[in-house]
Amino acid sequence: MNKNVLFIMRRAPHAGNHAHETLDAVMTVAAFDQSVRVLFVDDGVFQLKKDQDPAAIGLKHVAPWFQALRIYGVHELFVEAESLSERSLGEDDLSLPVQLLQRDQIAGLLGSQDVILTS
Amino acid sequence: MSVLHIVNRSPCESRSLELCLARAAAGDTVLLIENAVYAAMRDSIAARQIETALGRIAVCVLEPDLAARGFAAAAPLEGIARIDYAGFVELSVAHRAALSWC
Amino acid sequence: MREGMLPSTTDAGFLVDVEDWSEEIAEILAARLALQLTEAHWDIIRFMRAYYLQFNHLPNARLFTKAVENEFGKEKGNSRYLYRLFPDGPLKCACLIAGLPKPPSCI
Amino acid sequence: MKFAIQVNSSPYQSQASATAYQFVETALRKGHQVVRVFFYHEGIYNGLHDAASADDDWSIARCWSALAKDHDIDLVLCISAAQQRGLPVAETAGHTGKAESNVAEGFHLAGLGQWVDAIITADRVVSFGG
Repeated sequence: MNKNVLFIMRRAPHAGNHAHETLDAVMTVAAFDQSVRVLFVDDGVFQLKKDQDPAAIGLKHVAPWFQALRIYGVHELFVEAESLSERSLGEDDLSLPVQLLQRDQIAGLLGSQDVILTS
Repeated sequence: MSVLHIVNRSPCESRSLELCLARAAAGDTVLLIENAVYAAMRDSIAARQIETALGRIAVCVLEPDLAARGFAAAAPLEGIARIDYAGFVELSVAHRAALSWC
Repeated sequence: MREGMLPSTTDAGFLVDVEDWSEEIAEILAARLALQLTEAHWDIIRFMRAYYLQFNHLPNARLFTKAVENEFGKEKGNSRYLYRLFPDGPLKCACLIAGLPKPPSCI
Repeated sequence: MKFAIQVNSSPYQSQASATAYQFVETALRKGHQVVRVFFYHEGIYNGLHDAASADDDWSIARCWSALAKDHDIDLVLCISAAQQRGLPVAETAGHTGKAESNVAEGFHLAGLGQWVDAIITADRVVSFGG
Protein backbone atom coordinates (compact mmCIF):
# COMPACT_ATOMS: atom_id res chain seq x y z
CA MET A 1 0.00 0.00 0.00
CA ASN A 2 1.31 3.40 -0.94
CA LYS A 3 0.79 6.39 1.31
CA ASN A 4 1.62 10.05 0.92
CA VAL A 5 3.91 10.83 3.83
CA LEU A 6 5.03 14.40 4.45
CA PHE A 7 7.91 15.19 6.78
CA ILE A 8 8.05 18.76 8.02
CA MET A 9 11.41 20.10 9.15
CA ARG A 10 11.02 23.13 11.40
CA ARG A 11 14.24 23.12 13.36
CA ALA A 12 17.59 24.73 12.69
CA PRO A 13 20.55 22.39 12.19
CA HIS A 14 23.07 21.38 14.86
CA ALA A 15 20.40 20.98 17.57
CA GLY A 16 21.53 17.59 18.83
CA ASN A 17 21.10 14.78 16.35
CA HIS A 18 17.48 15.56 15.58
CA ALA A 19 17.96 16.28 11.88
CA HIS A 20 20.12 13.20 11.55
CA GLU A 21 17.45 10.92 13.02
CA THR A 22 14.70 12.63 11.07
CA LEU A 23 16.57 12.05 7.82
CA ASP A 24 17.00 8.38 8.72
CA ALA A 25 13.23 8.18 9.08
CA VAL A 26 12.62 10.07 5.81
CA MET A 27 14.94 7.75 3.91
CA THR A 28 13.61 4.57 5.51
CA VAL A 29 9.96 5.42 4.82
CA ALA A 30 10.96 6.14 1.20
CA ALA A 31 12.94 2.88 0.99
CA PHE A 32 9.69 1.04 1.76
CA ASP A 33 8.26 2.53 -1.44
CA GLN A 34 6.00 5.14 0.11
CA SER A 35 5.57 8.57 -1.51
CA VAL A 36 7.69 10.81 0.64
CA ARG A 37 7.87 14.59 0.50
CA VAL A 38 9.79 16.96 2.75
CA LEU A 39 8.67 20.48 3.62
CA PHE A 40 11.12 22.97 5.14
CA VAL A 41 9.50 25.80 7.07
CA ASP A 42 10.47 28.20 9.86
CA ASP A 43 14.02 27.58 11.12
CA GLY A 44 14.03 24.29 9.22
CA VAL A 45 15.04 26.20 6.08
CA PHE A 46 18.46 26.70 7.68
CA GLN A 47 19.02 22.94 7.21
CA LEU A 48 19.48 23.61 3.50
CA LYS A 49 21.83 26.61 3.89
CA LYS A 50 24.87 26.26 1.64
CA ASP A 51 28.45 26.17 2.94
CA GLN A 52 27.74 24.82 6.42
CA ASP A 53 30.95 23.74 8.12
CA PRO A 54 30.40 22.41 11.62
CA ALA A 55 33.99 21.15 12.05
CA ALA A 56 34.86 24.01 14.40
CA ILE A 57 31.95 23.24 16.73
CA GLY A 58 32.81 19.55 16.78
CA LEU A 59 29.59 18.29 15.26
CA LYS A 60 28.81 15.90 12.48
CA HIS A 61 28.30 17.31 9.02
CA VAL A 62 24.72 16.34 8.23
CA ALA A 63 24.03 18.79 5.38
CA PRO A 64 25.39 16.39 2.69
CA TRP A 65 22.82 13.82 3.83
CA PHE A 66 20.13 15.87 2.11
CA GLN A 67 21.91 15.18 -1.18
CA ALA A 68 21.43 11.44 -0.53
CA LEU A 69 17.63 11.77 -0.42
CA ARG A 70 17.44 11.31 -4.20
CA ILE A 71 19.10 7.88 -3.86
CA TYR A 72 15.96 6.75 -2.03
CA GLY A 73 13.56 8.38 -4.46
CA VAL A 74 12.79 11.51 -2.44
CA HIS A 75 12.68 14.20 -5.10
CA GLU A 76 9.98 16.52 -3.83
CA LEU A 77 11.52 19.01 -1.45
CA PHE A 78 9.38 22.05 -0.66
CA VAL A 79 10.49 25.28 0.95
CA GLU A 80 8.18 28.03 2.13
CA ALA A 81 9.17 31.32 0.49
CA GLU A 82 8.20 33.45 3.52
CA SER A 83 10.37 31.31 5.83
CA LEU A 84 13.32 32.11 3.57
CA SER A 85 12.68 35.84 3.26
CA GLU A 86 12.06 36.25 7.01
CA ARG A 87 15.58 34.86 7.48
CA SER A 88 17.26 36.98 4.81
CA LEU A 89 17.69 33.90 2.65
CA GLY A 90 16.95 33.35 -1.00
CA GLU A 91 16.78 30.27 -3.18
CA ASP A 92 20.43 30.87 -4.13
CA ASP A 93 21.50 30.29 -0.54
CA LEU A 94 20.24 26.70 -0.60
CA SER A 95 22.36 23.62 -1.20
CA LEU A 96 19.71 21.77 -3.21
CA PRO A 97 17.14 22.56 -5.87
CA VAL A 98 13.73 22.86 -4.19
CA GLN A 99 10.17 23.82 -5.03
CA LEU A 100 9.18 27.13 -3.49
CA LEU A 101 5.69 27.43 -2.02
CA GLN A 102 4.00 30.58 -0.79
CA ARG A 103 2.62 30.42 2.75
CA ASP A 104 -0.94 30.28 1.48
CA GLN A 105 -0.07 27.22 -0.63
CA ILE A 106 1.06 25.17 2.37
CA ALA A 107 -2.49 24.30 3.41
CA GLY A 108 -3.04 22.64 0.05
CA LEU A 109 0.05 20.48 0.46
CA LEU A 110 -0.91 19.49 4.02
CA GLY A 111 -4.44 18.64 2.94
CA SER A 112 -3.25 16.11 0.36
CA GLN A 113 -1.25 13.96 2.78
CA ASP A 114 -2.14 10.67 4.50
CA VAL A 115 0.51 11.06 7.17
CA ILE A 116 2.32 14.18 8.42
CA LEU A 117 5.35 13.85 10.67
CA THR A 118 7.08 16.88 12.15
CA SER A 119 10.35 17.32 13.80
CA MET B 1 -9.24 16.61 3.29
CA SER B 2 -8.88 18.35 6.59
CA VAL B 3 -5.97 18.32 9.01
CA LEU B 4 -5.93 18.22 12.81
CA HIS B 5 -3.22 20.62 14.00
CA ILE B 6 -1.93 19.87 17.49
CA VAL B 7 -0.12 22.70 19.26
CA ASN B 8 1.58 22.05 22.60
CA ARG B 9 3.79 25.06 23.26
CA SER B 10 2.99 28.17 25.26
CA PRO B 11 2.33 31.15 22.97
CA CYS B 12 4.66 33.21 25.17
CA GLU B 13 7.52 30.81 24.53
CA SER B 14 7.04 29.79 20.93
CA ARG B 15 5.47 31.06 17.70
CA SER B 16 4.12 27.57 16.94
CA LEU B 17 0.46 28.54 17.31
CA GLU B 18 0.79 31.68 15.18
CA LEU B 19 2.68 29.77 12.48
CA CYS B 20 0.19 26.92 12.61
CA LEU B 21 -2.77 29.29 12.22
CA ALA B 22 -1.06 30.93 9.24
CA ARG B 23 -0.86 27.58 7.44
CA ALA B 24 -4.09 25.89 8.44
CA ALA B 25 -6.78 25.53 5.80
CA ALA B 26 -10.43 26.47 6.16
CA GLY B 27 -12.15 23.48 7.73
CA ASP B 28 -9.08 22.35 9.67
CA THR B 29 -9.10 22.05 13.45
CA VAL B 30 -6.46 23.40 15.81
CA LEU B 31 -6.22 21.64 19.16
CA LEU B 32 -4.41 23.36 22.03
CA ILE B 33 -2.82 20.91 24.47
CA GLU B 34 -0.19 21.00 27.24
CA ASN B 35 1.31 24.50 27.58
CA ALA B 36 -0.54 25.74 24.51
CA VAL B 37 -3.75 25.86 26.58
CA TYR B 38 -2.52 29.20 27.97
CA ALA B 39 -3.27 30.62 24.52
CA ALA B 40 -6.96 29.83 24.99
CA MET B 41 -7.43 32.24 27.88
CA ARG B 42 -9.14 35.61 27.36
CA ASP B 43 -6.60 38.38 26.77
CA SER B 44 -3.79 35.89 26.15
CA ILE B 45 -1.01 37.01 23.87
CA ALA B 46 -2.56 34.83 21.15
CA ALA B 47 -6.19 35.89 21.71
CA ARG B 48 -6.40 38.18 18.67
CA GLN B 49 -4.82 35.62 16.35
CA ILE B 50 -7.26 32.97 17.51
CA GLU B 51 -10.27 35.28 17.19
CA THR B 52 -9.24 36.18 13.64
CA ALA B 53 -8.86 32.49 12.72
CA LEU B 54 -12.08 31.29 14.35
CA GLY B 55 -14.29 32.00 11.37
CA ARG B 56 -12.31 29.62 9.18
CA ILE B 57 -10.84 27.15 11.61
CA ALA B 58 -12.25 25.30 14.59
CA VAL B 59 -10.19 25.72 17.76
CA CYS B 60 -10.39 23.32 20.70
CA VAL B 61 -8.63 23.18 24.03
CA LEU B 62 -7.87 20.05 26.06
CA GLU B 63 -9.77 20.32 29.33
CA PRO B 64 -7.49 18.15 31.53
CA ASP B 65 -4.54 20.36 30.55
CA LEU B 66 -6.50 23.47 31.59
CA ALA B 67 -7.38 21.86 34.92
CA ALA B 68 -3.79 20.78 35.51
CA ARG B 69 -2.72 24.40 35.16
CA GLY B 70 -5.36 25.87 37.47
CA PHE B 71 -7.83 27.02 34.82
CA ALA B 72 -10.62 24.48 35.29
CA ALA B 73 -13.05 27.21 36.33
CA ALA B 74 -11.84 29.83 33.88
CA ALA B 75 -13.79 30.50 30.70
CA PRO B 76 -11.70 30.24 27.57
CA LEU B 77 -12.09 32.62 24.65
CA GLU B 78 -15.53 32.55 23.12
CA GLY B 79 -15.67 30.09 20.24
CA ILE B 80 -13.07 27.70 21.63
CA ALA B 81 -14.51 24.28 22.45
CA ARG B 82 -13.37 22.42 25.57
CA ILE B 83 -12.77 18.73 24.94
CA ASP B 84 -11.47 15.75 26.90
CA TYR B 85 -9.20 12.89 25.72
CA ALA B 86 -12.18 11.13 24.14
CA GLY B 87 -12.79 14.30 22.14
CA PHE B 88 -9.13 14.33 21.13
CA VAL B 89 -9.44 10.76 19.83
CA GLU B 90 -12.64 11.69 17.97
CA LEU B 91 -10.94 14.67 16.35
CA SER B 92 -8.10 12.47 15.14
CA VAL B 93 -10.63 10.06 13.65
CA ALA B 94 -12.52 12.90 11.96
CA HIS B 95 -9.43 14.36 10.24
CA ARG B 96 -7.37 12.48 7.69
CA ALA B 97 -4.00 13.57 9.06
CA ALA B 98 -2.75 14.95 12.37
CA LEU B 99 0.15 17.37 12.51
CA SER B 100 2.02 18.13 15.74
CA TRP B 101 3.55 21.59 15.79
CA CYS B 102 6.04 20.84 18.52
CA MET C 1 51.16 -6.09 2.35
CA ARG C 2 51.16 -8.07 5.54
CA GLU C 3 48.72 -8.06 8.44
CA GLY C 4 51.28 -6.23 10.60
CA MET C 5 51.11 -3.17 8.35
CA LEU C 6 47.38 -2.69 8.94
CA PRO C 7 46.50 0.79 10.28
CA SER C 8 44.80 0.97 13.66
CA THR C 9 41.34 -0.53 13.92
CA THR C 10 38.54 -0.41 16.49
CA ASP C 11 37.65 -3.36 18.74
CA ALA C 12 35.07 -4.39 16.16
CA GLY C 13 37.77 -4.34 13.46
CA PHE C 14 36.80 -1.13 11.64
CA LEU C 15 39.47 1.33 10.50
CA VAL C 16 39.85 4.21 12.92
CA ASP C 17 40.60 6.68 10.12
CA VAL C 18 38.67 6.54 6.84
CA GLU C 19 41.72 8.12 5.14
CA ASP C 20 43.93 5.12 6.00
CA TRP C 21 42.18 2.96 3.43
CA SER C 22 43.59 1.52 0.22
CA GLU C 23 42.56 -1.45 -1.91
CA GLU C 24 45.43 -3.44 -0.42
CA ILE C 25 44.19 -2.66 3.08
CA ALA C 26 40.75 -3.80 1.95
CA GLU C 27 42.20 -7.19 0.98
CA ILE C 28 43.66 -7.61 4.47
CA LEU C 29 40.42 -6.53 6.14
CA ALA C 30 38.52 -9.01 3.96
CA ALA C 31 40.98 -11.80 4.78
CA ARG C 32 40.29 -11.18 8.46
CA LEU C 33 36.63 -11.92 7.69
CA ALA C 34 37.74 -15.01 5.72
CA LEU C 35 36.44 -13.44 2.50
CA GLN C 36 38.10 -13.80 -0.88
CA LEU C 37 37.15 -10.65 -2.78
CA THR C 38 35.73 -11.01 -6.29
CA GLU C 39 34.67 -8.27 -8.71
CA ALA C 40 31.14 -8.63 -7.36
CA HIS C 41 32.41 -7.76 -3.87
CA TRP C 42 34.47 -4.89 -5.21
CA ASP C 43 31.43 -3.34 -6.92
CA ILE C 44 29.67 -3.11 -3.59
CA ILE C 45 32.74 -2.01 -1.63
CA ARG C 46 33.69 0.76 -4.05
CA PHE C 47 30.08 1.90 -4.23
CA MET C 48 29.76 2.04 -0.44
CA ARG C 49 32.97 3.99 -0.10
CA ALA C 50 31.97 6.51 -2.78
CA TYR C 51 28.52 6.84 -1.18
CA TYR C 52 30.02 7.60 2.22
CA LEU C 53 32.59 10.04 0.91
CA GLN C 54 29.96 11.91 -1.06
CA PHE C 55 27.14 12.01 1.51
CA ASN C 56 28.98 11.54 4.84
CA HIS C 57 26.12 9.15 5.64
CA LEU C 58 26.03 5.55 6.83
CA PRO C 59 22.80 3.85 5.79
CA ASN C 60 20.93 1.26 7.84
CA ALA C 61 20.46 -2.23 6.37
CA ARG C 62 17.24 -1.41 4.55
CA LEU C 63 18.69 1.78 3.08
CA PHE C 64 21.86 -0.03 2.06
CA THR C 65 19.89 -2.58 0.04
CA LYS C 66 17.85 0.21 -1.54
CA ALA C 67 20.95 2.22 -2.43
CA VAL C 68 22.54 -0.86 -4.04
CA GLU C 69 19.32 -1.46 -5.96
CA ASN C 70 19.34 2.14 -7.16
CA GLU C 71 22.93 1.78 -8.37
CA PHE C 72 23.06 -1.78 -9.74
CA GLY C 73 19.44 -2.81 -10.24
CA LYS C 74 17.12 -5.26 -8.51
CA GLU C 75 19.21 -8.39 -9.21
CA LYS C 76 21.91 -7.03 -6.86
CA GLY C 77 19.79 -4.78 -4.68
CA ASN C 78 18.25 -7.58 -2.65
CA SER C 79 19.34 -9.11 0.60
CA ARG C 80 19.67 -12.67 -0.74
CA TYR C 81 22.31 -11.60 -3.25
CA LEU C 82 24.09 -9.40 -0.72
CA TYR C 83 24.14 -12.10 1.96
CA ARG C 84 25.62 -14.51 -0.55
CA LEU C 85 28.51 -12.09 -1.02
CA PHE C 86 28.84 -11.16 2.65
CA PRO C 87 27.44 -13.98 4.78
CA ASP C 88 28.29 -12.24 8.07
CA GLY C 89 26.07 -9.27 7.28
CA PRO C 90 26.35 -7.30 4.03
CA LEU C 91 26.19 -3.77 5.42
CA LYS C 92 28.59 -4.38 8.28
CA CYS C 93 31.09 -6.28 6.15
CA ALA C 94 30.92 -3.88 3.22
CA CYS C 95 31.52 -0.92 5.53
CA LEU C 96 34.37 -2.69 7.32
CA ILE C 97 36.16 -3.67 4.12
CA ALA C 98 35.53 -0.23 2.58
CA GLY C 99 37.32 1.34 5.55
CA LEU C 100 34.18 3.10 6.81
CA PRO C 101 32.90 3.48 10.37
CA LYS C 102 30.61 0.86 11.92
CA PRO C 103 27.09 1.34 10.55
CA PRO C 104 23.97 1.71 12.73
CA SER C 105 21.85 -1.28 13.76
CA CYS C 106 18.56 -1.59 12.05
CA ILE C 107 15.62 -3.95 11.54
CA MET D 1 -9.92 2.62 13.61
CA LYS D 2 -6.27 1.62 13.63
CA PHE D 3 -3.81 4.08 15.12
CA ALA D 4 -0.03 4.30 14.90
CA ILE D 5 1.51 6.49 17.58
CA GLN D 6 4.95 8.07 17.74
CA VAL D 7 6.44 9.46 20.96
CA ASN D 8 9.48 11.71 20.55
CA SER D 9 10.14 13.23 23.97
CA SER D 10 11.55 11.85 27.17
CA PRO D 11 9.31 11.72 30.25
CA TYR D 12 11.52 14.18 32.11
CA GLN D 13 11.63 16.65 29.24
CA SER D 14 7.98 17.32 28.47
CA GLN D 15 4.41 16.24 28.96
CA ALA D 16 4.26 14.60 25.53
CA SER D 17 4.65 11.01 26.71
CA ALA D 18 1.92 11.46 29.32
CA THR D 19 -0.40 12.97 26.71
CA ALA D 20 0.35 10.11 24.33
CA TYR D 21 -0.38 7.62 27.09
CA GLN D 22 -3.77 9.23 27.85
CA PHE D 23 -4.57 9.32 24.16
CA VAL D 24 -3.72 5.65 23.64
CA GLU D 25 -5.54 4.55 26.78
CA THR D 26 -8.66 6.47 25.69
CA ALA D 27 -8.50 5.21 22.09
CA LEU D 28 -8.35 1.60 23.34
CA ARG D 29 -11.24 2.20 25.74
CA LYS D 30 -13.28 3.60 22.86
CA GLY D 31 -12.76 0.40 20.89
CA HIS D 32 -10.01 1.55 18.54
CA GLN D 33 -6.88 -0.47 17.80
CA VAL D 34 -3.35 0.72 18.40
CA VAL D 35 -1.11 -0.99 15.87
CA ARG D 36 2.12 0.14 17.48
CA VAL D 37 3.60 2.85 19.68
CA PHE D 38 7.01 3.79 18.33
CA PHE D 39 9.41 5.65 20.61
CA TYR D 40 11.90 7.72 18.62
CA HIS D 41 14.42 10.50 19.30
CA GLU D 42 14.41 11.30 23.05
CA GLY D 43 11.25 9.21 23.34
CA ILE D 44 13.30 6.07 23.86
CA TYR D 45 13.89 7.17 27.48
CA ASN D 46 10.27 6.19 28.17
CA GLY D 47 11.19 2.53 27.88
CA LEU D 48 14.15 2.32 30.21
CA HIS D 49 13.76 -0.05 33.11
CA ASP D 50 13.62 1.57 36.53
CA ALA D 51 13.64 5.06 35.09
CA ALA D 52 12.02 6.07 38.38
CA SER D 53 14.14 5.10 41.34
CA ALA D 54 11.75 5.40 44.28
CA ASP D 55 8.54 3.40 44.48
CA ASP D 56 6.40 6.48 44.82
CA ASP D 57 8.09 8.26 41.93
CA TRP D 58 5.73 8.75 39.10
CA SER D 59 6.90 6.51 36.31
CA ILE D 60 5.50 6.75 32.84
CA ALA D 61 7.47 3.61 31.94
CA ARG D 62 5.38 1.68 34.47
CA CYS D 63 2.16 3.13 33.02
CA TRP D 64 3.15 2.10 29.50
CA SER D 65 4.22 -1.36 30.70
CA ALA D 66 0.89 -1.90 32.41
CA LEU D 67 -0.98 -0.76 29.30
CA ALA D 68 1.04 -3.12 27.12
CA LYS D 69 0.25 -5.98 29.47
CA ASP D 70 -3.46 -5.24 29.72
CA HIS D 71 -4.07 -4.60 26.03
CA ASP D 72 -1.29 -6.50 24.33
CA ILE D 73 -0.07 -3.44 22.45
CA ASP D 74 3.28 -3.25 20.74
CA LEU D 75 5.67 -0.75 22.35
CA VAL D 76 8.80 -0.36 20.23
CA LEU D 77 11.94 1.55 21.13
CA CYS D 78 13.87 2.50 18.01
CA ILE D 79 16.98 0.38 18.20
CA SER D 80 19.41 2.85 16.64
CA ALA D 81 18.08 5.80 18.65
CA ALA D 82 18.40 3.67 21.81
CA GLN D 83 21.89 2.54 20.96
CA GLN D 84 23.02 6.10 20.31
CA ARG D 85 21.74 7.10 23.74
CA GLY D 86 23.75 4.43 25.45
CA LEU D 87 21.34 1.53 25.81
CA PRO D 88 23.39 -1.66 25.55
CA VAL D 89 22.16 -3.42 22.45
CA ALA D 90 23.42 -6.87 21.51
CA GLU D 91 24.33 -7.57 17.88
CA THR D 92 21.34 -9.89 17.69
CA ALA D 93 18.88 -7.54 19.41
CA GLY D 94 17.44 -6.41 16.10
CA HIS D 95 16.41 -9.96 15.32
CA THR D 96 15.16 -11.04 18.72
CA GLY D 97 13.83 -7.63 19.80
CA LYS D 98 15.35 -8.17 23.21
CA ALA D 99 17.98 -5.99 24.83
CA GLU D 100 20.34 -7.46 27.37
CA SER D 101 18.86 -5.36 30.12
CA ASN D 102 17.47 -1.96 30.91
CA VAL D 103 14.38 -2.18 28.73
CA ALA D 104 11.16 -1.93 30.73
CA GLU D 105 8.61 -4.71 30.59
CA GLY D 106 6.37 -4.64 27.56
CA PHE D 107 8.82 -2.66 25.43
CA HIS D 108 11.10 -4.14 22.82
CA LEU D 109 13.74 -2.91 20.43
CA ALA D 110 13.24 -2.80 16.69
CA GLY D 111 14.21 -0.75 13.68
CA LEU D 112 12.52 2.04 11.76
CA GLY D 113 11.09 -0.64 9.47
CA GLN D 114 8.60 -1.46 12.24
CA TRP D 115 7.51 2.17 12.28
CA VAL D 116 7.02 2.21 8.52
CA ASP D 117 5.01 -0.99 8.80
CA ALA D 118 2.79 0.69 11.43
CA ILE D 119 2.31 3.79 9.27
CA ILE D 120 1.28 1.64 6.32
CA THR D 121 -1.13 -0.48 8.37
CA ALA D 122 -2.75 2.32 10.38
CA ASP D 123 -5.71 4.49 9.41
CA ARG D 124 -4.37 7.38 11.49
CA VAL D 125 -0.90 8.41 12.63
CA VAL D 126 -0.50 10.77 15.58
CA SER D 127 2.86 11.92 16.91
CA PHE D 128 3.58 13.45 20.29
CA GLY D 129 6.48 15.66 21.30
CA GLY D 130 9.68 16.31 19.45
